[in-house]
Amino acid sequence: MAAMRYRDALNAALREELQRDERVFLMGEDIGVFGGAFKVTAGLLDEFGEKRVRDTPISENTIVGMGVGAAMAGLRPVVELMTINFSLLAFDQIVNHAAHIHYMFGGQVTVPLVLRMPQGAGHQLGPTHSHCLEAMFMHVPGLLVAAPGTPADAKGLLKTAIRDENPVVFIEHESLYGISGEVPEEEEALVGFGRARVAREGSDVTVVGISRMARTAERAAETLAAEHGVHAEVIDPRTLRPLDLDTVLASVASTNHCVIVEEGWPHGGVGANLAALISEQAFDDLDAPVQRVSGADAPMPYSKPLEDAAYPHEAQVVQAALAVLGQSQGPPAGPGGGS
Amino acid sequence: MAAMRYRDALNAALREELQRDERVFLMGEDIGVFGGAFKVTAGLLDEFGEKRVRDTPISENTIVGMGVGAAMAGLRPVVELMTINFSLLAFDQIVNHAAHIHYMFGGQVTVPLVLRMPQGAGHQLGPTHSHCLEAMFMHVPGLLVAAPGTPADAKGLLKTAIRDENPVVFIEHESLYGISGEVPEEEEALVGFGRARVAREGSDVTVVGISRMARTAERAAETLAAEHGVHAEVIDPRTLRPLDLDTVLASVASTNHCVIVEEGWPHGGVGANLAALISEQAFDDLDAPVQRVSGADAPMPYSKPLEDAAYPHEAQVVQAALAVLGQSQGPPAGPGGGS
Amino acid sequence: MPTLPAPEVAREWLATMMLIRRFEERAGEMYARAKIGGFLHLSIGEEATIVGSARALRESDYLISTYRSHGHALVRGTPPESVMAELFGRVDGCSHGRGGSMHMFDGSRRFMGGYGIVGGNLPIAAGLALACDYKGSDDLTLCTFGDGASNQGTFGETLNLAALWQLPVLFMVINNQFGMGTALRRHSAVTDLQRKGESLGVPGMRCDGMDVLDTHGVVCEAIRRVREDRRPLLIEAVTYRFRGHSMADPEQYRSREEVERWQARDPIPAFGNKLVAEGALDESELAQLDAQASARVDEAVAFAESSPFPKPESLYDNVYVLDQDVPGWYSLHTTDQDHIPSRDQEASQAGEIPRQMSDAVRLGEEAS
Amino acid sequence: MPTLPAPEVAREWLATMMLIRRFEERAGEMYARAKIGGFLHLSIGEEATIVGSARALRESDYLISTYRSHGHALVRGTPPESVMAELFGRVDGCSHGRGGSMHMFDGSRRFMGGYGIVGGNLPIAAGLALACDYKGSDDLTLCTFGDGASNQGTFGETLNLAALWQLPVLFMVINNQFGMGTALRRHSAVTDLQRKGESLGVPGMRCDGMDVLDTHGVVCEAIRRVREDRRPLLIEAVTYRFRGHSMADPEQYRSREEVERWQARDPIPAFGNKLVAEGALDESELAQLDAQASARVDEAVAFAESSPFPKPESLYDNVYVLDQDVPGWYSLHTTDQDHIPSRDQEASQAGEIPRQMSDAVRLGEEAS
Ligand SMILES: Cc1ncc(C[n+]2csc(CCOP(=O)(O)OP(=O)(O)O)c2C)c(N)n1
Ligand SMILES: Cc1ncc(C[n+]2csc(CCOP(=O)(O)OP(=O)(O)O)c2C)c(N)n1
Ligand SMILES: [Mg+2]
Ligand SMILES: [Mg+2]
Repeated sequence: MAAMRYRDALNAALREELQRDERVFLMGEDIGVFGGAFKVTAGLLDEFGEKRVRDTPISENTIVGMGVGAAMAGLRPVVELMTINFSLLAFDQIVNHAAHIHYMFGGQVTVPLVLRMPQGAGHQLGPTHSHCLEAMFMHVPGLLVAAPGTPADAKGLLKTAIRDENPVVFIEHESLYGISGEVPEEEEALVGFGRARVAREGSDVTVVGISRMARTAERAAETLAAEHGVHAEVIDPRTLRPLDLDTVLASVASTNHCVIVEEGWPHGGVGANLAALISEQAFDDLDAPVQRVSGADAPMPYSKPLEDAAYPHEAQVVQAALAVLGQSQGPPAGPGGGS
Repeated sequence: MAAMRYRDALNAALREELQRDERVFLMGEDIGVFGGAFKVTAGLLDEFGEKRVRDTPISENTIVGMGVGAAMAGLRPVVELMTINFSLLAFDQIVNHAAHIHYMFGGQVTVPLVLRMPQGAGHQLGPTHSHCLEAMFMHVPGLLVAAPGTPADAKGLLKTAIRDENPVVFIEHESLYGISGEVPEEEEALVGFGRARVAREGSDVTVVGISRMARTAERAAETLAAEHGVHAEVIDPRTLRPLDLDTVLASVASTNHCVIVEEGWPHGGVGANLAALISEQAFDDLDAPVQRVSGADAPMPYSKPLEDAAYPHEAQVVQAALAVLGQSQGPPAGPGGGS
Repeated sequence: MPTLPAPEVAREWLATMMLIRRFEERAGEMYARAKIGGFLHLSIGEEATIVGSARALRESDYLISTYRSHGHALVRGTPPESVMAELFGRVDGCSHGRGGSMHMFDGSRRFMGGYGIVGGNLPIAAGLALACDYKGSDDLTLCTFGDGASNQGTFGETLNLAALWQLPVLFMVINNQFGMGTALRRHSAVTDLQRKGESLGVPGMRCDGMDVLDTHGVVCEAIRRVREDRRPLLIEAVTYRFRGHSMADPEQYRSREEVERWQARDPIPAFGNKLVAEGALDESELAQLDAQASARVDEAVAFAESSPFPKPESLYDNVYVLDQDVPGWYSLHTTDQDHIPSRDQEASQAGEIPRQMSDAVRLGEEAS
Repeated sequence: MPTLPAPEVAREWLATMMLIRRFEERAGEMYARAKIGGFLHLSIGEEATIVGSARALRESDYLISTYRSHGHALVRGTPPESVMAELFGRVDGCSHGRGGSMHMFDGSRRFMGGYGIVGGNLPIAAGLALACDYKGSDDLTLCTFGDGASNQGTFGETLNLAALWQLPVLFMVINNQFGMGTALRRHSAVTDLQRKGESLGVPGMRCDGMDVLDTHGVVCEAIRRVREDRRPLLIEAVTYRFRGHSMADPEQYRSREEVERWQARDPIPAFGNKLVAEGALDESELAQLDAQASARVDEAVAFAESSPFPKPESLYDNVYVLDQDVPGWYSLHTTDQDHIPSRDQEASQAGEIPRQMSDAVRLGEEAS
């Protein structure tokens, strides 16, 4: 194991897969000469040259579509969309094409395409630049969706994504790029899809955290243990398709309480989907309704205090866990309010 | 009241609003000379001329964006996207622009834009032409989402949509265009947003049906009553934003059982969202988990027997209602299987 | 004036145009008899654009088209049986009944598909061309699309990128005068479509899409240039669709006279008569070729009729390439407990449906 | 060679360019001091394109721009206080703190906004132009965007539509040589950008974007044509961005020498010196104007500092235009029970959060 930043773990995954497989290449806006808007691809142009690391014009729908075509012809394109916000321009190629081609042509051709894109709020980028859209991608059959929450998962899942035969929407998080964590050093330390990570064990309440919120959930669990004597089990599904619901259900069967933490919008979000599944599957296990903590149901405002109020922090998760356990202690402390 | 087809009810709504308000105009592909792919706009070009009824090139993102701009300048554009499938090309203008502009400019400008688009399967149009995407639109704060299930609602909600100051995604259904129903004759018979329609009263089980599935639910309720002595209350939310959850909760409080029927994909669908809300709000009212009946979690296949198996029919709804009541009678009859 | 090819080549072109014509006429009839569902977009009148262009390709070149692509499958050699079976929604269809008329595919013949989204195939074509280049082959991609598609964002984006990256792709706009019911001059500010790529860096050429010989000649020249220079070109093929846009089209946007004017230039008799006039074929052979085409279509219909429908339990096949090693579920099933026989006995329990959704839908228990 | 305008006009242009320059320099400092968050895209070096073009407009014409638009707000008369307060995220900001640097707006001055999505403003501009036409006014819309944006699908789509419908919109591509770190010739196949609309039906012109006089002259001529003929034109303004793309940009994609070469043509001293040379201004006035600009920016900073942050409970304001008559909820609240004081006492019950979500978030109970 070596300590590595999330950004560097992704960079290492790309480098290793570029080295391993001639068919792998990267395309995206400013990934080459500029080194990537978030520097994930830094150094790769120098190492692999312009054939393998391609700067594109600003043409999101077409870049994705070219990835689809190249994948159909046997290559393994890794397309970077500078941020998830711009994927909205490419929804036609992602949904009508990448996701459906294998099916609509009766299985004759595969689309082994990886679409990397970071999401998330926290940097005051305002309404057009702060989306979390995992719920939209998760909704579409034909796509796989990964959302790593740690450097190790970032590396291990990205390598798996590149080797998978299906189109994978690979959702990174802008606020995670700088965080460090232990990453296995062996090249073949892949992280398989459809296996949740139990980030922390606990018996009182199950806290499911998506993308960056897995980390927020972990911190909240520390506070819950230290300050409230509550032992939260923290689960990061890691992939939303395929989804490892079993791990969540097993946890809920023992804790009987569940909180889901997501950064995206709540109406039709990942949290609603998981809450529905858990309520259905673990109806008799639940002592209280599943609690959701989500981003605000609003565009993301620029102003710092508003932005802070618009996505979940540890305090809200702590509060939600206490609330679901019937131990709530009045309004929470966090900026912009409670759980 | 007069019997009217859904298509004609929409046409009447457009005509009346075009007459009432000079600022209202229509734009879309083949809505004029061709009369509309589904003939909803038939006759309007002749009546109102090329200024008010505008045929556009095939440029979905730009048509929507022009609607946004025109709305910002004080007009009231009604943009038709030929089908919901093509809205995927316009997601950037819909989400990053139409939905967010009022908020991101601090409320200084409004975007009174209506985006009409039909959705749905049932006509063997295959993977790229059969989507139900209400879950994606519902997810986005800033948008209102209407999905009328009857001719009266089609007319009354469309008139409300055109008069609303917010951007409205107005989802019609291709399979409903030809159905008839009673429609009030008075011009000002609007149907307000955020009011569910109780299509049928009943005390045993609440069946919520979305878009076309409200009708399917109604038919299932007839069968349930006639053949099984089960009295289902059928609710059509009519608008998914704003959402009239109260009517659903009140019903569940008395029936203690709930089935949700939607045509779209299940993972992160409207059904999951409603199931989550109901499980949260009516935790103690539910005698069994909320049952979801949804479209298949797959692209829509072309072949008739596959397509039939891929979206819900009455039989599945009946089966689901019986199952949730603990009265299931073995595998259902419908093609492609079960409840 | 391009010269005629060798007689057997010319005969094959004519036969293929006839096959496409008879195939589509029959498809129209089958549609009227509800053997075929969905949309059915026919290329009747446009056969010369299909045969003239595709016959300029090598087998290893890629061809990619739109929702109007029965002829593109046929010209590449996909058996009519398999195309007709697709229209009938049968398992032996070239997309195994999943795609239908708008989504034909035959990867084995490098026909990379018909696409239902107007303009959707352009970026994919550029991706295929990129792959040709990447692999160091000298293959290229021929991408056909309509006049209406030239207004989509993908047109500008893809042409710029293809020009910038010098990709071996030949864009061919089939100018049949209309995008659905909207005439060219009502949808495109520039109606001289061969020029529409110029300011995006893609030079243009034009061919007479009613003349297979001219089409072939111009496309050959374009292909030579694309293959040698490995840069994109845009060809405008001027043609006309004799039938409605899809099957239900009252055609109020054009006059009967206009249609008849173009029909007088029907590319099939035009080429047939030329071959007779030049002595490459005699009248009786003409009739014979046509009879062969019809007979072939009869076989296709018979085959399609006898091919089975896909089984409902195959609904989830090929949503994903499944990895046996993945424990989580890929798909959520709400409507098809039949597909999960082991769960049937539990069907009477409340909570059954949701339980199936994740529990029972494991990999390997079905779908794969 | 365009002639100088009247001295007081020339002085106002110079003063406005100086104001924009000093404003943005200060904004950069404030960013370094973390008074400003998010992205901060400065137009330093491009001031002549802003002032030269906007001063060719009438007050009733619309102006619409990109995420690089502090100067566009300022040139239209939005007080620097209000622009700076927006950067500081305060309630008195011109977008009330919701938009930030990328999303400036001042509808009262017909500055219809900055937009964070590259190419996103083009269709909106066409819609504004359509509205001018629809209302029978002879107003027009000026739409600025970058060289990189000319590769977006909206460029082709919007230019075609604007040409087809003869909309009064002037497209102005600010060719500052780069889209982020990608040089023009590495992102656009055609680098002569004034020509990029030709095959879409939009003729082009070019101006020297480092020269406010030339820019103004060319834009005036273009505006005259657009207003009279009511058809779109495309102007390429050739300029250079002196600073990084946003604040964190190591600028490895260009050389120091290149930047210096362009800086030697800095539009502000260039115009100032010309005015002095022509006797329209003397040296001391030059310094005085600059001092005034700096003083004005001081005031703006002081104002922004003193303006309050928006209250957290205003988070949901203006998500919707709320209709008091609608009983269903518009928004779902999961994280902000503080905003719903009447529910606080229930906070200790399990199920509180979901209950808030729909129950408590009625219209009128908050947000409105
Ligand atoms: C993105 C998208 N928008 C609209 C449609 C509906 N539609 C199908 S074909 C067509 C006309 C296309 O015209 P053209 O490109 O000229 O091709 P043609 O049909 O004439 O072959 C339209 C509008 C579609 N399939 N996809
Ligand atoms: C759709 C979209 N893609 C990517 C980005 C990220 N981005 C912001 S500015 C920019 C470069 C734009 O270049 P140009 O249009 O030349 O304008 P300039 O920044 O030079 O003023 C990019 C890629 C974005 N904001 N929107
Ligand atoms: Mg056409
Ligand atoms: Mg630029």
